[in-house]
Amino acid sequence: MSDERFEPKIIAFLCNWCSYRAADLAGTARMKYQPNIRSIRVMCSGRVDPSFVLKAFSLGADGVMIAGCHPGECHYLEQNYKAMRRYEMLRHTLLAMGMEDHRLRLQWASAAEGNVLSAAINEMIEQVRALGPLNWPGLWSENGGHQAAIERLPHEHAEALEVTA
Amino acid sequence: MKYSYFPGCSLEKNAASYDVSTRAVASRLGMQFTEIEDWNCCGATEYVSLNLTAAYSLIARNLAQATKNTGLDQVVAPCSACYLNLRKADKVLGQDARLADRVGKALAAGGLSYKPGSLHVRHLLDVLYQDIGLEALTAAVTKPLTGLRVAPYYGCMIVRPSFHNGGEDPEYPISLDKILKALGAEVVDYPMKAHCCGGHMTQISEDTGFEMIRRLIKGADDYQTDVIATICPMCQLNLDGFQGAMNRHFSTNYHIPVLYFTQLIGLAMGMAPKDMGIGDEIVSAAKALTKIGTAVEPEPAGPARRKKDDKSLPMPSRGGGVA
Amino acid sequence: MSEKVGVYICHCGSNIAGTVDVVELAKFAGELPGVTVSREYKFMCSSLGQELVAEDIQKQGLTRVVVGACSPHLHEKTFRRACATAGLNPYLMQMASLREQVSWVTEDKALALDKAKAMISGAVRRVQLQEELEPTPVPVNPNTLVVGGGVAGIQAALELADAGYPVFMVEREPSIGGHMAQFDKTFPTLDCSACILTPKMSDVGTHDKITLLSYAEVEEVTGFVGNFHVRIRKRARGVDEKDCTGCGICIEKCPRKVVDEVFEAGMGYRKAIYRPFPQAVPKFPVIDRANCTFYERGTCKACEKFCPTNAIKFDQEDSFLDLDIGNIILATGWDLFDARRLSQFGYGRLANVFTNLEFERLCNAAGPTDGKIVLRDGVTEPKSIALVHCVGSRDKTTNPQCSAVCCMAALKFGHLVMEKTQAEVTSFYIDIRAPHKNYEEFYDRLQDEGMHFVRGRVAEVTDAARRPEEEGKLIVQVEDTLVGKQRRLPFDMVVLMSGLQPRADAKEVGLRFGISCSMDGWFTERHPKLDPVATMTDGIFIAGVCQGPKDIPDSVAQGAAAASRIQGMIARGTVMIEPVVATIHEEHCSGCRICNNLCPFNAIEFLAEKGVSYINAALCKGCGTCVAACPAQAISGAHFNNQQINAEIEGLLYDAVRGNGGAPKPVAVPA
Amino acid sequence: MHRKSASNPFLEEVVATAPGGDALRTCLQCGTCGGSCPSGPDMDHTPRMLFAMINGGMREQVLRSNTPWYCVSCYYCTVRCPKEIPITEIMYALKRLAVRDGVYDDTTAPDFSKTFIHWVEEYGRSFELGLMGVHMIRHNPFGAFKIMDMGVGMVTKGRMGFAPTRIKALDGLKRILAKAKELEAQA
Repeated sequence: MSDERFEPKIIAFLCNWCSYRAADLAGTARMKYQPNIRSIRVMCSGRVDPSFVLKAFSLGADGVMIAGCHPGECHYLEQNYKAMRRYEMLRHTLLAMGMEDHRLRLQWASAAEGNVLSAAINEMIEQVRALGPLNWPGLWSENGGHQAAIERLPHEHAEALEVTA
Repeated sequence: MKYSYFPGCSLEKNAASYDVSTRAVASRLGMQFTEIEDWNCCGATEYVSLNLTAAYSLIARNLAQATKNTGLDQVVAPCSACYLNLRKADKVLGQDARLADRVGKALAAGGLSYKPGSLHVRHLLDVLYQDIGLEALTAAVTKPLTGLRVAPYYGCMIVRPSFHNGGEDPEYPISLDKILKALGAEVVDYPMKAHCCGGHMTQISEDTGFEMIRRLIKGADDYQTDVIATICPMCQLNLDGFQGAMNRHFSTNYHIPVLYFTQLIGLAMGMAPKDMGIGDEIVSAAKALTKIGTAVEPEPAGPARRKKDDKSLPMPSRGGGVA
Repeated sequence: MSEKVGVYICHCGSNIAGTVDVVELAKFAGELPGVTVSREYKFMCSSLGQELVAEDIQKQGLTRVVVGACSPHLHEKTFRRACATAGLNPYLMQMASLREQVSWVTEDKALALDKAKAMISGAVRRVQLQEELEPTPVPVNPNTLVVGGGVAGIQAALELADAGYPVFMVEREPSIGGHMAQFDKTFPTLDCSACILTPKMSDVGTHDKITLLSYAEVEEVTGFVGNFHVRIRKRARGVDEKDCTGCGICIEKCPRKVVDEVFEAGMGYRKAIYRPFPQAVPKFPVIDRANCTFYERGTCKACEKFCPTNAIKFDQEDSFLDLDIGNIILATGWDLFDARRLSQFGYGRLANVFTNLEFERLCNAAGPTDGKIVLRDGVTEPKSIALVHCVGSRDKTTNPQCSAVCCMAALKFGHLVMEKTQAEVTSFYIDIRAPHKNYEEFYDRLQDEGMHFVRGRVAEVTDAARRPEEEGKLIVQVEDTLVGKQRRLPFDMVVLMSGLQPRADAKEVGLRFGISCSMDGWFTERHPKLDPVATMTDGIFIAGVCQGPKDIPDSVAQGAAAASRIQGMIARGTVMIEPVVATIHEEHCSGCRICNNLCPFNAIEFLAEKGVSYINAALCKGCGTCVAACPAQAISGAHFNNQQINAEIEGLLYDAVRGNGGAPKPVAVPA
Repeated sequence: MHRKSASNPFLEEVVATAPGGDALRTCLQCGTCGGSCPSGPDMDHTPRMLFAMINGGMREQVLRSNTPWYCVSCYYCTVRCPKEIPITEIMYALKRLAVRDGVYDDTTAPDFSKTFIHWVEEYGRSFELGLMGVHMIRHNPFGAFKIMDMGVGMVTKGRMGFAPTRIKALDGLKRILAKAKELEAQA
């Protein structure tokens, strides 16, 4: 890898039962993926508090991935659906606040899908690398200022509520 | 239904009967073909044996030309080799970035461009089977091919490698079988249906080429076939054109006419044999076609009841797929 | 808060050290705030490695421990134990998965080191905020549920029952016995499959500690290790097991013959009321409603008329059984690869192409031909038989894995053919795999007995003759790879050695029991080498082919192993439950009740009198969804609370540039 | 993730020349290809054997083998290969290498391809009569008698043209092919 290239830092929240095990499997199977991802184990994607995501961004993360079990396969029956709803709300809020798409990603990966997870990680890293470092205040003004953003919020949330399972 | 039409070199001359019967049948079934403007040869299997970039550029030029038929993203090719080349190029250029880059530059030199994936290349058989469908075909039949024993012959390039849109079994396809059944023909369960006609082998090595033709003709003859139905001009040329030479080579005396499936569809729709280009075949189909109309006793309905002393073991259920 | 953190970087031989500069990493860790000891060691999980930790805790008074090694799923328990032995609360230890998440998946060494540093710094920040926790001991119910009555399940059930523990065995089919009951002989000893299996089957049927529930399925599983609640659906047999004596008159009198797709592998016929085979356990027949004249037309009732004990119950309905279970063994077995998928072999089209399972029934003295090897016409004895290996095995287009048993089964078939017929038998193989005790010797024996071997995967089986000698035969076309020439050999009969593949419903079943399947669909064991019968879910064990292709001895061994694991747990009497649960701090709870409906386990109730919500720790599974949802942050999730996770985020991003477009600012270290 | 073979540059050459050729590394020598090949009996090496030879770095013998030239592109090997090796594509690749380096003994097949393409490059369309005529005269003058009746039939039935059709934008096509060849040479 060239030193010139921008190396983004991405925080990944992996649920203990599916996606963290997918990461284990990717390891055991020696599936190579780019090292720009730094993971945090949580018991369930439903544990991911939106404030964690904001915290990560505020500390300089260029992207955040939330990974959990496939819908209907949650170890806690249905908690990943809650994660999905929070993700939609959060994503739309962040978009409204000027952040580019692709910086926040929700990824399903079963314990057997090491390949899926590693592929998703590589894809996201490339997307974020293309976006460059997160420059939030800059984006804030570039993307129409907070007034417009706040006006967009209600219908963005309306959209967000129509969650596709 | 509207399609871009890629006839291919063979259909200009050698397989003109395939072209006329295709156009006639298509218009009768309400399909509109717009021929690709100033199309060129697809290179068959020859160009890719010599120069990869040139081969794919040659094919890609046709795809680029096809995009000029605005609004038509479906391309139909009656020739299996043309179909596979066009389809494969579209796929490979989508996957192999380096090759796609070279081909893109080459096309640019001719003031053309093509974005992989923007066209959907399909073989005529697949279009008739899926878009028109058996119901519409059955409905269009006015002169069923009752009593005519037809061997459906698919050859290689539409079932293999498995690009076929219908997701057909690359070893044991069934769409043509079903179409011929719909025409009222007695369909031969032809074991060689997807084996190879030898392509250009007659020109490379007669022993090899003629042997491959012999296998197919013998296979059909073993099943008392009246007519072999083909979907590819190369197959037709080999099985029909070289049948005599093959007979001499092995001192056999086979005489099995080889027609394009579109010709049989046309006949079943009551079109005149000459309008279907019947008579262009080297091994005349005249005698076989006299059978059409002669009735045969219907097959017994359902499996025969098991007799007391019958020791035979049940056949495995055929499962899905196979007709 | 000033903690003394000890950091331990494992080389894992070269697994980690080969990619990550462990010395540099340990040096980095040593400089992190709060760290007093930082070491790297070849194998942290070794007893010496563990002692290293214990020693530092005692001598250096460590209050927190971070181990950078493999995935916590592998060794978290190990290092928690190490801490505990030294008197440190095990929950004050944190692992960083340097192997699975760094060294094994990263190519660039420099970047690997960066990532490792971040993960260690995350763990160091986090661990300082971790709290002492006490796992709660819960009793282990001595009842064990065994799912699947094949040889693996039977072995497990008998081991446990003989040890004096109650066992419930659930079998989907009307009888236990599994695939082994269908076989004629077993390799390499050639002893009769039924002769060695049926005694074990009847033991299961008569054992006072075993409750056999055949023609039944597990509908629902709730609870946790030691305390599962299982709901079982007993499908309606149409026969009352209390009254039925198993005399079999009903079967005799039933006028309806049906092809037996299951036990006879579609080769034979059975009645609409049937028992799969004479030695079936239990002995009670079942009515196959789909094919019974009474259910079709409302008449017949022959079975009922002739039943001496009025055991026939047409109106019987599915019944449900709720059980309290301590541990569960899944021994659900395998499906045979459907040879129709490889149509070049002509199965289903060419009458005399058989599958290995069909051939087992042909050879079996109790089979449809009384053990006579004949063609599909039922009378003609074949003069030549081809055995086609690797049908649906070692094939990326179907199943990539080697099915492990086909080579030996083919050798067995070769012997049976030569024993029972005059036929010549030829095996078409890629490699003969005979790796176990007396297997290679068996191969040698068959070569000596006169079985033919052609090295080459069969390309196609056809009836299209090219030459006169091929007319009327099945032609096997193959490259004889040892000669390097294409050959076409005519045969009367072709047997396809179809591979083993996961049960079609393995994924759903896994889901029901909370365990996962590998990418190719076999159940995933806790550790491929060292823990092949346990799963990631405590209290759920796997045995037999459902874990991966294996032969009878291996399946039996696994069944026994799973049983002994469970005996240990029952003997101990209690298991420790992770204290990872959520608790509500009443003083902060506004009683908004948002959390109430979030919990799928109904662990959260609203205390009307106090006007606050309350979490029942026994029911809480610790997912933390309510924690994230509480607007007042009144709920905290033990071991995963906000402070800990936030600290981990800070640690992971210790080297990040704040996204303010301005100059890099170091993240403030929590005092 | 595979390491390029330093000891066997020929393997790397083949893999690089054939789209999807990397799968060749996983060949298990089962012979499904050699067994499936309709012209297999007339090849001097079965495809499997050829792959073993590639694995052995036997460049000269492999490129001189008639095997790729006897491939009829029926793709049976490709769809049946248990390791999903694009065998037909590899045969094309071997032909290209042989032609590029002028290493081939069997001159009939390469010549056929060249003659075929000659018309395509000059007219934009292929030309059976010209093709078969020229090829027959070059390689099998007496063969012409064997298929006389066919030839006559083809002509009388108007199935064979006497001149190929020339496409309108011929110079455009020529520019495309010229550029393509230039790029292929650099690749």
